[in-house]
Amino acid sequence: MRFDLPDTPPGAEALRAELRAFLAEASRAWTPEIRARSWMGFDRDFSREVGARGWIGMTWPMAYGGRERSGLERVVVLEEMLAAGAPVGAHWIGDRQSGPLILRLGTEEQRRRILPGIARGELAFCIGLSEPDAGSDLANLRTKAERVPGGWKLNGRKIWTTFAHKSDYMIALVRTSPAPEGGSRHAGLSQFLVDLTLSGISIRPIRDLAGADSFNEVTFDDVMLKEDDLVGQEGAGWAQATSELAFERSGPDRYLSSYPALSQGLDALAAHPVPGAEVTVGRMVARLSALRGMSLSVGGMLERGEDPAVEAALVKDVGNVFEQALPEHLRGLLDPEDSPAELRALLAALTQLTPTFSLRGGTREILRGIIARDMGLR
Amino acid sequence: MRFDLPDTPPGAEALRAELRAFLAEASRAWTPEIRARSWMGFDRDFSREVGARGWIGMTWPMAYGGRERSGLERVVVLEEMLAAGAPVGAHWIGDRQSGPLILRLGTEEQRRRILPGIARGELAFCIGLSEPDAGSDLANLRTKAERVPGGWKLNGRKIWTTFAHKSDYMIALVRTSPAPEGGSRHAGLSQFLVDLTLSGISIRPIRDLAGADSFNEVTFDDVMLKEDDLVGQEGAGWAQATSELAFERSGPDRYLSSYPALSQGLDALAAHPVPGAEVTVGRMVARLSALRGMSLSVGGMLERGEDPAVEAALVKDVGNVFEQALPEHLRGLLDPEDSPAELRALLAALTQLTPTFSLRGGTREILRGIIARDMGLR
Amino acid sequence: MSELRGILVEQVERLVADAGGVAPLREVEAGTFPQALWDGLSEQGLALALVPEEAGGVGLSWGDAAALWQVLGKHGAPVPMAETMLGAALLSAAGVEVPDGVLALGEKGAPFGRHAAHAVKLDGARLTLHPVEGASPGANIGREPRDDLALGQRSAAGILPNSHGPRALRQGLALIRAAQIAGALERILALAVDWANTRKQFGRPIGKFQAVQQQLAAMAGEVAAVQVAVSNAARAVDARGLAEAGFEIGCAKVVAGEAATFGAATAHQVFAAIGITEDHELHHFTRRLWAWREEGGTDRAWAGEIGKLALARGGANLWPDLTARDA
Amino acid sequence: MSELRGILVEQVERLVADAGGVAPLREVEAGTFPQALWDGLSEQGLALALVPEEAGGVGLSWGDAAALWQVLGKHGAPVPMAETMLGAALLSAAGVEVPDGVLALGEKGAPFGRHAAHAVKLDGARLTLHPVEGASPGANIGREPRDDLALGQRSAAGILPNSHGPRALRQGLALIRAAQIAGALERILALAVDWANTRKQFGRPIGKFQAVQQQLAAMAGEVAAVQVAVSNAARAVDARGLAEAGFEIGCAKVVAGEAATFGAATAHQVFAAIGITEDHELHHFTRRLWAWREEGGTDRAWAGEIGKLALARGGANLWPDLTARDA
Repeated sequence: MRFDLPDTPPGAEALRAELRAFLAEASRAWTPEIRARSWMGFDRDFSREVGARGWIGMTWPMAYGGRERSGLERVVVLEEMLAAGAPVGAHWIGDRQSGPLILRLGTEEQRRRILPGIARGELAFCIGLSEPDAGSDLANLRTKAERVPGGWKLNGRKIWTTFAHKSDYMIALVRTSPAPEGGSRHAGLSQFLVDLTLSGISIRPIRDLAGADSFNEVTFDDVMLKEDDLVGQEGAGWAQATSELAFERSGPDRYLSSYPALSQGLDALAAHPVPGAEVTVGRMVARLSALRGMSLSVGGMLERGEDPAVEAALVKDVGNVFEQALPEHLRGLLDPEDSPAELRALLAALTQLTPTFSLRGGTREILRGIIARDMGLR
Repeated sequence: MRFDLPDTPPGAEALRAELRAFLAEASRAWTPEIRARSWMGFDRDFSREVGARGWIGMTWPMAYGGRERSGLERVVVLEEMLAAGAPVGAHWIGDRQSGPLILRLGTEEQRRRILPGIARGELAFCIGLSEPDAGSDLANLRTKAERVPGGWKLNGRKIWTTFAHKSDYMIALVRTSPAPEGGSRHAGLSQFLVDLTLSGISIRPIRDLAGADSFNEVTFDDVMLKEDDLVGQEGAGWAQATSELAFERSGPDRYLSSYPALSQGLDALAAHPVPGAEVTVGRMVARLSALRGMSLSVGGMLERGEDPAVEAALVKDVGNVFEQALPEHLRGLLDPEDSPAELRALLAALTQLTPTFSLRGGTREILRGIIARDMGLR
Repeated sequence: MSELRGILVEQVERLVADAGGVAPLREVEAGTFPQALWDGLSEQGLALALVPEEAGGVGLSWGDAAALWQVLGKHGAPVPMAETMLGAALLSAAGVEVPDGVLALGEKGAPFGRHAAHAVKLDGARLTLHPVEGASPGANIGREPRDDLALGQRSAAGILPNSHGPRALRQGLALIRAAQIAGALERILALAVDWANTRKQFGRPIGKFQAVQQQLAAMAGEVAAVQVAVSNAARAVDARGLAEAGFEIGCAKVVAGEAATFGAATAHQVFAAIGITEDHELHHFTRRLWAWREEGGTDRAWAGEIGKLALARGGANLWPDLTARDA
Repeated sequence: MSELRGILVEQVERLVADAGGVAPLREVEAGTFPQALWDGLSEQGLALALVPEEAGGVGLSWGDAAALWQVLGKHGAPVPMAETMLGAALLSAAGVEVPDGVLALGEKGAPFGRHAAHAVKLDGARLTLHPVEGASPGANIGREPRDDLALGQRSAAGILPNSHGPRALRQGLALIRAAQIAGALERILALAVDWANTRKQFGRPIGKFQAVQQQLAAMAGEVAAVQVAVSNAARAVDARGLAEAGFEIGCAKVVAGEAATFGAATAHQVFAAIGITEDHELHHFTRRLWAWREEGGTDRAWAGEIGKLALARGGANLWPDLTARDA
């Protein structure tokens, strides 16, 4: 386990200024509920605007619609978006996971077909991982793709797929051959690029407790995939999917989800001073600073091509605890009648969202198991 | 799981008044370190004084030196002792565990030999449970007693035995026959009353990190026990030992260990007001009140002859969390330079003691496992 | 628990359970008042349960009432019966005749105010009854109606006896919410245990995993603490009247608020994705827990009151004060 | 980590480790100064490590120094080398010649004051050097010497440049303690993992139990957070000087204090009984953690400062202020 703070990339300051000007304008229309959902909010118009400014897929080669900027510059964009509570969900997955996967392991055709659209903020992605009997235990996946003449036939069911009903593509992890007896349960899985408009796909939105419909159940009934829809290597899906986890788990989306409440909480506390509040506020700010350092450190390691899998798990674990505790800390300082309506609405929305923070992207228990194993506990 | 608050026993008020007068006098000599150790403090003179007032073994029959008072009156005594931080360690185990065991399962001879001495505060007991390879896993005990003509021959080693070096007797749980193949690992254990002056016993005090020598390692080398030193039934030692656990785990010693710091903390905060401290103080007081209610409820159930094993585990678990958090809450309110010297000393002593709270009498993990099993998780 | 209380609890539990699980909870969210449930409970005389027999009520103790409120909480019963019980108890104590039907407590954010014909207001010791003339609908995070009311001229008034005190409404509501929290926590603990024994991952029920066991056991401790704190508070009201039970009620609301936070988080962690869905019953209880911890005074507010008192009394009085309140 | 820093850390680690594990820790508790260890570290020029090369020192960065302090903390090194490094850095910055030997920081509760010939005091920007004429011995909970000193007339004086600020001593000490905490936490985490893999109960290493794994993993997160916060603080000092690094140092001390509390509790829970014994090495680190979290400003005190600033600046400035401090 090692964290080294990277240097700030040149041009970061100008980039931040640009982003802040953009976000100051865009944020006027955002309700507290939108800010609370942030990267769980889906707004294609907003994503297109972000794409038009070159802030999606910005590290990718120009040839694929990228801007060839550094990973640390990308982090600047992510940070600013989340600190503002921007509804980035329509491009978040494509930028964070699916785009990089295709860039790294996709065919040239796939790259040219997909990446520019993501970068323009026009193609939205979802990730098909969980199934009814495979949540934390992903090796238990049963959705399968069978080889047929000209391609693959896909059957099965994915669940909890965020934004499937609004997305253009899914990257699905499915079984292409049975796990070998006595071998790794993770063998025989492959990743596919699934066009969600194909026939045989039905998508049932699942409303969540906060009344939003970000979850879905996606059923595949003899869906015909082309040969070229396989991403990377057949049977190597597990390794491919997990190799991206450091990106998925270390970003500012793992510690900033509740940030807008902190910012507004400070103003509420200025308007309604609470004796002693400064100690709690200081603890939150100190954690925020440390988490940002951890996340940036992993960003630096990723930029250098290292594989900080465990460091990323640590960012997510400590970050999720922080994100979940933040609204509660504010509740512990300010009674509802002393809070402005907007903060109250933000906290109400966050309260219903926070349970997901330590579930999405790997539960707390799974993450800590990974960390423990890395420390040599087994 | 059920908690019913018992009614206050008649005479409780007068009893409290008596105790408070006694403790006000006695407590003058107590340093902060003594108060912090409380029932981990051994003071034979003090115990004799408590015994002389009829406050040890007070529920037992007169014939054995008891006072035939109710279990809830006994709780009044325990509470007052601990709230004052009294050094009750020399009679605590005899009153709480060993005396009741002998009363319930001992022979008439054992009762007459032992109980009056405990009640006078003259006989101190320790409990020989843990061994080097049997901590949480008590079924792994290896110390054994073999039948020999006229009694038993004891060999083996006990460790972490609190106050063995200062006690008169140990109640030792040892193996008298091997665990049956495929049967319960807890079968074949028996309890013995071991006179610690017998030859073949060597006691090595183990200093703890706070510099006190309450722990011991006790080695038995061909120690000859008499037939009559067996307590209860041969082979039933495990059931006998665990049947007392509700008494051991539900008493005020499971939530009041840090109480003296709360009391002194209030005065320190009066002398050095900290804005907003009242909220933290109120949370502690509310917890204290709820825990007292839980503990009293179990006391009432025990008095009625019920077996609140799980309720007792819950008292200990919630109580230990409270006892451990209390000094930290105070630290979170008062910096050392704002605290009077006595509170500083008390907190320093408690800080080094608190780790034991969730270890002694069953670790947190073991307790929660018991609770989980009772809820039907398996 | 007394035998009478046991029977009552059982009767009410049957009524509420027969109302159809979470179905009425969904209905009330859609704007329909579960009239049948309300009528069923009313027929048991519940609305007048805390009114003394000599005043035409049932004459239950607050201990009995708290046990009933716990049952209502356990089922998330979407009717303002607990509030109406409190309103009726206060009206009767102030010598005001209790009208039929739902009573709204207060004027702003009144629970189920839109369904009430009358509202009760307390100003000092002066209790007034008003016709409800209009309701601007609102909801708490539990999606329960919390309405701002337009009240007419008082239709009746009376003076609360000293035993109730000027904060009788707030304290009564705090006790109600604490009791409901106790019930809802009991429910989600049972749901989570059941789920843990059912849901399999890695080839075995997740309840076999020590991490799940440890969390649910810790939650059980919190549930127990709330139950005891609520019993203690209700007993204090029975022994000394509402006015003198502020400490115990406050303690109950503090512990209930803390436990609600911890319990809701733990249950969601155990249920994982399915627990987040609208279709699952869990959120009917966790959302109410989040709402109820705020109503009748937050745990923060009550802790502040209790703490202030303790600080003013000083360290030497803390323990004697606590034990002197024993019933 | 730069290559130079790596080499330095390795050298110092070897020196400290060669000093014999916990043996010197016990010696210093018995009143013996571990002269050999001190001399060994001094011979590396460590005392002057933060003094610029042009002033006759080694000219290390604060980042390098913090890495060394972490190593000292990892071994609980019972010598006031970190304090002496800080004292020398300040003296040199104020243009005062640095005397040989241990430097005491301040007058009350001075670390290892009894072993110092000179003490450094700061009043505003005015730094003074004094001979130590007497020491009334004391100790912190880590059993490290913390002595009240009788100081003679100042033997030298100078003015600290603005880049250091009037709180240079407190801030420097806070950074030292935070770095030592990072090191000590790293150590007890490693010890606990090792023990968990060794100690068997119920027929298998306790490290196989999920409850143990989850706790140690959570602790690893805290250890990581402290390490990053310390690096960030040291980097801020290098970039902007002590005076302008108060925020980062405060953040480091806050996170270090919280992590020390959590980490010590977790390690003791994993070690159970054996960890409580005087003979075991664990307490040499946990006691120091408990002591160090109080020294150089508690986490409470620093959080209050940081919080006050954040509140004064307002919500809209929080994020921009944070990012504007990037080095």
